[in-house]
Amino acid sequence: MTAMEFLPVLFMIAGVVLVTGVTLFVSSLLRPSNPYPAKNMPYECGMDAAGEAAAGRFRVPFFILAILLVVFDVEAMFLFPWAVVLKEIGLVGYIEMFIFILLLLVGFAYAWLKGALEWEA
Amino acid sequence: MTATTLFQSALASLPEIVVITGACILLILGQFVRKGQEHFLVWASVAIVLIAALATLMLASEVRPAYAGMFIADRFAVFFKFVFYLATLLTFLLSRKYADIEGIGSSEYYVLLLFALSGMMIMASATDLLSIYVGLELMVICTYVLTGFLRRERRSNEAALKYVILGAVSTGIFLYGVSLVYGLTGTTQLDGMAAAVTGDPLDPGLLLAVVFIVAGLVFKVGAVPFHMWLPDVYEGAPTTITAFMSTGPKAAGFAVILRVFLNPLVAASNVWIIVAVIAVVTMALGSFVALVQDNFKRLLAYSSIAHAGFAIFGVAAGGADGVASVMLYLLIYAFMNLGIFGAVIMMRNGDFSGEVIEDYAGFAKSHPGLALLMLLYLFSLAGIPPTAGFFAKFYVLVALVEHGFVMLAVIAVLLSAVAAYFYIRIVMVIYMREPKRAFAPALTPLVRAALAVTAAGTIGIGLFPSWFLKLAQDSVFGG
Amino acid sequence: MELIVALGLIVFKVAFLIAILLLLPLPLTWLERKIAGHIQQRMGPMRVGWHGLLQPVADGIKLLTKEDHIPAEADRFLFKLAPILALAPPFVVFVAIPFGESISVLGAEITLYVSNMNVALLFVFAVIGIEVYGVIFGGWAANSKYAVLGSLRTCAQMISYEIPMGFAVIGVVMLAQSMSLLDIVRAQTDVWNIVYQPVGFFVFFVAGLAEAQRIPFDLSEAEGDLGAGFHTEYSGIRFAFFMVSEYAIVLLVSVLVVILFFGGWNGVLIPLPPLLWFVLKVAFFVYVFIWFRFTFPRYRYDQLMAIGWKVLLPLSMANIIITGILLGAMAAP
Amino acid sequence: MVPLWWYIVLGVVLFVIGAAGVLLRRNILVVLMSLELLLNSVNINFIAFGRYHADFRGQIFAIFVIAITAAEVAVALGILVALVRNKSTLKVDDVTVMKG
Amino acid sequence: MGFPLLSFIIFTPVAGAAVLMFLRGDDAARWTALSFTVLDLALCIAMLVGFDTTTHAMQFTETRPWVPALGINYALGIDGISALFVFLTALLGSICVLASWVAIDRKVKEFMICLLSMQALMLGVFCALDLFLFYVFWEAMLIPMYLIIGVWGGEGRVYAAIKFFLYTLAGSLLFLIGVIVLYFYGGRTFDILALTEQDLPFRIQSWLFFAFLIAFAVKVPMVPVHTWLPDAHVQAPTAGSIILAGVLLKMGAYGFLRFSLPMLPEASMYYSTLMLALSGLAIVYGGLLALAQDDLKKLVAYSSISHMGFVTLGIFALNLRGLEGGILQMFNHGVTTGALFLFVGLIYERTHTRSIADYGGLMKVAPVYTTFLALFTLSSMALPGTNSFVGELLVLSGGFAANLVAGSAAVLGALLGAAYLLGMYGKVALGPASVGARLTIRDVNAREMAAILPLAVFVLWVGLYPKPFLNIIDASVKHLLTHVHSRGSGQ
Repeated sequence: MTAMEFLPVLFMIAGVVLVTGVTLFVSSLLRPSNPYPAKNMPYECGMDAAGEAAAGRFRVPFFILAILLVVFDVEAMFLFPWAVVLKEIGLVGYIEMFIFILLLLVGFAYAWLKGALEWEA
Repeated sequence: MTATTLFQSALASLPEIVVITGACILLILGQFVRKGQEHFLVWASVAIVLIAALATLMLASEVRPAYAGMFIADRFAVFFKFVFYLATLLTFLLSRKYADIEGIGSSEYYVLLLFALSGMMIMASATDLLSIYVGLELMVICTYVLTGFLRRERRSNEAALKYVILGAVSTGIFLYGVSLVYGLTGTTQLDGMAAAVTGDPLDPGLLLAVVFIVAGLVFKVGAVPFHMWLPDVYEGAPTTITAFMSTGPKAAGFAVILRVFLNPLVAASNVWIIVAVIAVVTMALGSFVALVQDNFKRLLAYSSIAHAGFAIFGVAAGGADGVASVMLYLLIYAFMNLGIFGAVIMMRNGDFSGEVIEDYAGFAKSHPGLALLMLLYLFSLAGIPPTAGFFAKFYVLVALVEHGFVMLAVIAVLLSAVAAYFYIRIVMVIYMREPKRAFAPALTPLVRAALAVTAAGTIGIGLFPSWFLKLAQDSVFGG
Repeated sequence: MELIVALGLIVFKVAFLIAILLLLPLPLTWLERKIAGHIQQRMGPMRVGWHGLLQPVADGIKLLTKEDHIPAEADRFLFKLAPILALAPPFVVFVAIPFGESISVLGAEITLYVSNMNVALLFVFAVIGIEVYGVIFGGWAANSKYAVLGSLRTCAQMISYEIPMGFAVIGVVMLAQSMSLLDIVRAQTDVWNIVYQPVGFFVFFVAGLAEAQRIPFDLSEAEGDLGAGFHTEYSGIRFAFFMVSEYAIVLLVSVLVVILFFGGWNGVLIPLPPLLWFVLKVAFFVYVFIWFRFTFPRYRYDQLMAIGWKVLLPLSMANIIITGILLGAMAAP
Repeated sequence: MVPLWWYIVLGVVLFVIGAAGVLLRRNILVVLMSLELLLNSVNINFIAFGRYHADFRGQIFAIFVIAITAAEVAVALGILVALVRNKSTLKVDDVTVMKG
Repeated sequence: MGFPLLSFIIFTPVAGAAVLMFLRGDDAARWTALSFTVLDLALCIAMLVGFDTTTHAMQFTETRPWVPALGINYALGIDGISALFVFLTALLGSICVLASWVAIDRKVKEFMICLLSMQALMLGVFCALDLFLFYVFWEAMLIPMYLIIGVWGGEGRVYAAIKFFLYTLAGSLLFLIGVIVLYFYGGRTFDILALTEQDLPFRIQSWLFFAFLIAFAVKVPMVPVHTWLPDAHVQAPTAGSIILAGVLLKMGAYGFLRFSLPMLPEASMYYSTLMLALSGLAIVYGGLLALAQDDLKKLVAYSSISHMGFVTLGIFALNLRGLEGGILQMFNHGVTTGALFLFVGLIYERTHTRSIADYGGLMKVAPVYTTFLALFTLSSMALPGTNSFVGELLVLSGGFAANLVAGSAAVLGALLGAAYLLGMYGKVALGPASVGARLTIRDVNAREMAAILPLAVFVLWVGLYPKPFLNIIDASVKHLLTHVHSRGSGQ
């Protein structure tokens, strides 16, 4: 029964939220709170932080990585159901999935050759 | 599915396999191509397309259903595939020099075009909404990237972004329609859908679903009310890609529309009224807005909207002749539009963009031959005999009148008279102005070849349309 | 009535799980420091309690009573949300994890798992993916350059290693013909998957190390160069949440390794109770985690990414292909 | 058992929210997210209908939609990166240079 | 099917254009064009010699399948009506080349190509026996004509060219729809003769009649849609004006004769009064406008409107005299107005002004010129002894027989014509010589004479001995008339 399989997930989420909530509440009773500007400054070697932290230009590899992830992760999605029914669909299933993986490899090889995977320290 | 049927299916889809395999190989090999050897890429791409064309031709003799009803290799598909081959090949020929000038002549450019070609081919052959969707996306995703290929050009970025977002929305609309059809009929196969709805064709839910699907597809061909992306994208994209998009993917969109419209489900749902309205509005908008354009590419974008509208008239006409007329229209449009784009592409040289109509002032004086070619394409686009453009329009009108849509035909011709104005305005600039500059068109042998092919097609089909007409008619009945 | 019993059982199991997961970090931190100490030829914590046994408790109290500091420029909502987002996924994942078949308590058979999903493996990956949000929100919300950079790096690392990790388990799924973890363990009654899937195990384990951000892949929190990574600005109890989450992930990876590759609760040679087998195996891998931490040097960030993309990913794909071919070859005759 | 029309209503609601988001929001990232929402409403439909018809095609279609959408979004992000590097803005209105 | 004479006639200029493409040098271009047009003229004369005046049937027919799937043939053939115009076209073709010998001084080669292709297309229009083929020729003329006006015209040429293009295009596109409708109602054929034999329902006939009317009326031009003509005429180079006036305008009337009357007899008869009214309006209106002109070319242009009104009047009188007169008048107008434009062009080459006020006393400096001008002016006024007299007389008598009011309008128009033409001639040729004229004007030279003389010959020949011309058209016209009357009123 699907409901009985996924109901615990809800319970667990509720449990975690409850526990964290209680902990935070207890903590808030116990902990001191005396902020002052210097303390509230972001950690930046004691200098005043200049501008929005996220406003800086991030290196493109981060974006490329995100894009690669989106593509690869989603393609992996096709592999799971295939792996489950592997024996039932027989040879044709093998061939088709190998073609799929091959295409994936082509894309991967391209990304590699193109230097998308090079990461300068 | 057994191995035998898989083999049969693979055979039926051999052209697609050839193109995709070739594109993959080229993708990898392209990384090893050194600077100054880019011509290898062109020739390799051309070879791939030619092999695929050969395969298509060899398999054209019979109808081959494949992949459990998702795919079919019939004459309808063959016809469209040849339109795609034509558009792609000519784009390759036109691209070489232009890509060098713009600095986009990397292997990805050609590979993406090949992948887009394969997507279009899948669209032409698809008989299941799923395969239609996959082909469609394969095609548009490639064109998204190609649109933004001028990475340092803001217009190009902008065009690509608009294209992606609006394209994704239209895909979403299309998919929503598909999901409704699936929910109502329990199948996504075109044949299965038809069989499932024989009982009550006017189910409002189905009508809604069909409207959604039509809306999604209409976007791809750039018809009103989903045309807003088109001018910006056409203007921003590299000109070669604009040329390609206005012919290949547009034809592919029509292939799917026709395939869906050949389906009794759509035929039963009286959706042709919507289609007729779309056709009228599309053509009107394309024609009238084009009147005030100064940018050549933008003008051609609106002209392309207008032409899409005219082709949709053929869809609205329906019937074998209606379908054949759309097919012929697209074939001819591929010739003449690639021709005129070829001329625009050729103008891009040095710091001269050739994108503004006024730039062409007095072109006839220094380059009478090229000006004559442009004249030919422009009059063909305007639909003046004896060019092919006339016959294309004529046949659509015949189909319209045959099915009793005389009023639509009248509207169509009146609007095409409006459209004629902006074409002859360009002719006017080319022929009747004094030149302001020295022209140095980038006229490489490849561009020459492309122009020769398009010119031969434009005038040849105009004078001897019989064979092509027969081809289109036969392709309909085969499908 | 039955329903109420079933629900009650679920609530009980969930509560039990939460309790274990919350409490386990206490001994684990102690263990870690002790092991560290002994590896480095020193004693580790010795002051609080016998051999410092109560040290984690003291730490806990300290964290609980510490000031909760929120930077002035922070996005307060996300800042508060992030620790919970980081904490919840590993906890939720455990819902899908079986610890054994069942035990009888007072004559009633009680299954040693909360839920037997048929897509448990997918569920695990899906939920663990949410962890990334905790990291990125935490780093971004603090509006501190160290934190942002740290969170970006962590993110990049986590998603890079998620791919080979996912690919690595496909071999296991192919063998078991199921994504249910229970079925996967049952399929290993005779032979553990490690025999067929050594490469898969290697990839999975290394990726697991990175997922848990443990040395040698703990670049993002490398105190030396990035403050403390994405949780630079966190203090007090919210910081504790991140820590607990990290230990939960260590535990999770160990458990998954055991279930996927080491036969789960299936014993070998010595007939111990299945649950004990399971706990022992998990303990071993937890120990390995700790052991690695004080044995290996840290990789450079570019090396870290290179390993993920250029070594593990091809390896895992090759693993799928080879497994497929072997399975096909076995099935063919 | 959850009745079918709940799913459909959910799908419609998501679709409308997504469409509204695409049309009204000015931040391109938000627009992309709205797109995802829109496409996921389609997925919900497919899966619900697939279950209703006891047919696997719905799920297949949903998987394809997810995968292809991922590719699409990847492309969109790539273009966005290129755009932002040319001009650092994420506002739709700032993007437009072409008019007419 | 014997020797494909008509194809040769049509494609001789095309061959000339093709040869020209590979030539260099302006003089070479001129001589080549001239020789090809003269060759073409010779072929036409041969055709006339072999023409059988006793039958109304199509002669010199050729039929080849072109687009079999749609029943389109490449079908040529001429009867009495078209024979006359084929000849006229070929004649004016040669004269146009002569007329533009020095007037066109840039892009000579291109101009000649345009001229030759124009001629081929016009010939094609008159020879086509297939509606589709007819339409192709008809519409394709727009391209060279557009260029002739737009590239080699006067200052306002671009505006004029575009106006000409759009008017004609819009009209002919509706005609196209009509053609397609006819195709389906007529049993899926584009064969003109077969379509003539169809009995269409009256409702369809009316619709088609108006569709055709728009196209033909623009070409003729009839009054509400005539405004493109003065612009086009004024801006076009001389040769362009000659073609426009001499041949292009005839095509509208030819369309009435070839399509409206035989294919839609019922509608033609029903709406003949309307057509007569429009014709009368054109005659008077055109005359009045011409009276008010100061520009020589404009004057001739407006007189064309008036004269073409006579033609349509004759046609829609729907009796033998009217029809024969109308057709003959088409020929006459081609000759006379062509000649008048030629004369305006000749004088414009010398003085670069077309304003009547700038001229005076030309008689003294250019006697030959003024003498011939007098001949053509009188011809245009339809003085007895000139060609137009015969035509106009026939039209008038036919017109009066059909409708008294229309006939009276025609008489009024003739009077107006006398007024403006005489006024023009008086101001230009007689009186004291203007200063500029006296100094610069030289008389006609031999080349110009070669262009003028044939026209003069025809003016007098038709005027004094019209029988051969009437013979050519007689059989066909009679047949047409019986056809219209039997079909149109038989129901």
